[in-house]
Amino acid sequence: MSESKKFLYVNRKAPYGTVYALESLEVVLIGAAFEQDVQLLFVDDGVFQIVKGQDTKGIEMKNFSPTYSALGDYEVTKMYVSKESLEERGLTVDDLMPLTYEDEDDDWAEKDSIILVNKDEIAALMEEQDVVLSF
Amino acid sequence: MSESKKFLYVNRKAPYGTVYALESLEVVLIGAAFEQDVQLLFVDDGVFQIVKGQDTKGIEMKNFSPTYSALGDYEVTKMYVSKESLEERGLTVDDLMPLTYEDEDDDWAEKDSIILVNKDEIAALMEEQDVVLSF
Amino acid sequence: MLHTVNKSPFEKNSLVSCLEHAADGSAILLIEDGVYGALNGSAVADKVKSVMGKSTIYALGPDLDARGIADKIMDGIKVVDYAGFVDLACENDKVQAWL
Amino acid sequence: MLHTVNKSPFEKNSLVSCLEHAADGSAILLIEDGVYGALNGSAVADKVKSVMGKSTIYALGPDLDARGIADKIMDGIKVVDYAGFVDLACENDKVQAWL
Amino acid sequence: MKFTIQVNEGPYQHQSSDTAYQFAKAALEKGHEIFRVFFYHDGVNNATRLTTPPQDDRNVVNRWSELAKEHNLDLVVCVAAAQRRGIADKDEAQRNGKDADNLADGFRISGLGQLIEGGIQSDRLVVFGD
Amino acid sequence: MKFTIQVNEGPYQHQSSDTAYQFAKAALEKGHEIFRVFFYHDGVNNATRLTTPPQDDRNVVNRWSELAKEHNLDLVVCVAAAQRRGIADKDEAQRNGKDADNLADGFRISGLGQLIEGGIQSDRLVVFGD
Repeated sequence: MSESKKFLYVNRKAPYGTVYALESLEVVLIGAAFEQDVQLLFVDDGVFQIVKGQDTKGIEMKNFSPTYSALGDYEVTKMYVSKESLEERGLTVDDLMPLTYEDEDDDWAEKDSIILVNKDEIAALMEEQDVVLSF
Repeated sequence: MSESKKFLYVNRKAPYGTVYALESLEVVLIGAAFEQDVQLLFVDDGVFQIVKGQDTKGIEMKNFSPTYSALGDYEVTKMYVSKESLEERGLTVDDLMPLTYEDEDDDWAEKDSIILVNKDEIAALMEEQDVVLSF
Repeated sequence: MLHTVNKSPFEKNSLVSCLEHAADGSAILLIEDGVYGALNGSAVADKVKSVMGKSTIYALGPDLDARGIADKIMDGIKVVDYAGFVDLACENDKVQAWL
Repeated sequence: MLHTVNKSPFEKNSLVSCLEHAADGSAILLIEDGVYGALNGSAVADKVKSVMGKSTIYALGPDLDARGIADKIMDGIKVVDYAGFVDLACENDKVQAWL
Repeated sequence: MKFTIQVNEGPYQHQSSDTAYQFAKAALEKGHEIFRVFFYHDGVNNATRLTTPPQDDRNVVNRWSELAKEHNLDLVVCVAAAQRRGIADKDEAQRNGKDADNLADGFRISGLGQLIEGGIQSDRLVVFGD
Repeated sequence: MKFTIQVNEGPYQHQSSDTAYQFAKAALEKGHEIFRVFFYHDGVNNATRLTTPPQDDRNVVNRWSELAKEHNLDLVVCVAAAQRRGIADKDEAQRNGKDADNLADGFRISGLGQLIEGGIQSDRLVVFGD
């Protein structure tokens, strides 16, 4: 077994309609303590998880979207987002929450966590992994 | 309340992958005792429920498809099947189980329970109902 | 009659099937993840628009708000709350859920 | 790598998304209701055929049999049993489930 | 107007039970009658008293129990679906040789006929599921 | 080869648990090792001993318990998911003030870290869900 494995969390489902987005996030948070190389991919309806302006008061469910902004503090700094999935849904990156992290190797400069990727880049990203968790 | 209501069971899901087809059939069987005017609609993946030649030994689940053939004995004699749904799936009516009933008003002649319908006919069928149960 | 659709049209076929099978004069209510069908400029928007002449499309406001898309929906879609959902279920003679 | 798809392509987008995102040389295994993606002459058959050159498509035999479609599948799809599923999971360096 | 509400999915995994609850509450607030709420398929999992959701989340099971108490609602759990999924009251547990039961307050276990009766007796049947 | 298997759906409603079981059985028959089976989301509902399926149907819960006994499998139920859905062993029931518990033989309740550990320690993680 290698010291550190590459973990990819593949998020393909919308939030609130089903619990997968929330419970996937719980795995990411716990997993961060294991010091693996962690990446998140938002593809298909998964891109809806990080749309800004979520307000769940009316459905009486917990709004867990602020947690994505906190992932940088857990050293989860690579959030891949499918370009094609955004386009198909009439969204642009401006509709997403700004997700950033402070780069300790670069004098704590604030950097973007979101990386837009197309289909071929997603295919390559998946091939690079050791473990893929699908939600 | 009227003496008898028109009930439509809308079956839109494939069998075995989820339990809805089986548990929908259980409602139909129980419902038959209530002497309402009962009709079944198979549309979208629901048409897969009545494909012939199902053999579930390998997945160790109960093969409930023979029950559809018995529905005629419960006076469930109207099984509407979407033409477009069959076509989209590369199926024809010959791929379906023969579903028949004996018509007591016609000297117990054996008659087809399956009625092929197109989209507009399905729209009209739904509008005729008093109660729609969706599975 | 009232049709309800609760799944994203990008994930499941239920909205498209509903649009194809709803009779003229139907009311179609988007709830839960179904409200994504109300998004402006999406790949299914034209399909939704094409039935607006014959059917009325509603979306559940609390579900739009939860998903942050209340200000991103197409013109012509009527937003209702849970009380409005109840009213729709009363005004129409039956309800068909596209699950 | 091995991709598994367990939903009908007529109900859900997971097969299409898998086909679009699988790298050349991938193995794609259809299981549960996913085996309907193997149907010959269906509306998605051409999409499945179009990746056959670069990826290998498998279908789980027990699921084909359960659904009565073992004799209705496209040429070029390889049928495996549960033991074959295990072999595929071993031969490929990781498994991605398109849920 | 008289409603029967059918719930096909359990708590938390799908929003169905939440939406059904909000619909029921809104209908009652408008003065409508709820003839019955029928829990079918995984919906029977709404009826376990053993859930302990996080403190900052809604309690789906208790919410149903409280609504039932307040408005004298008839919450019916399908017996066949409940047996498959492990929902049992004292009688069911005893009959099936189980050493524990888990049915929550305000729910009762009965047959599918109760759903059909709901369809017949009510002005509207509204179904919530996956 | 060493596998970890993740199960995301409960018994009967979805085929996931069936397929996961058949996969596990086939892997063991081929001499592979199963490091862990992790039950997450509604998958925790596979771990209730209160199910009574029809006599002519398979018993999903007992099948897992028996496979675990025969092969000394580690069947882990996610505690957070279990609390939301009402799956509890004696300790959990006591801690949460419940008067009953329902965990089946051969399962144990633990944290999400067990899933991550499964991913790290195993050669392959295979996920079954909806």
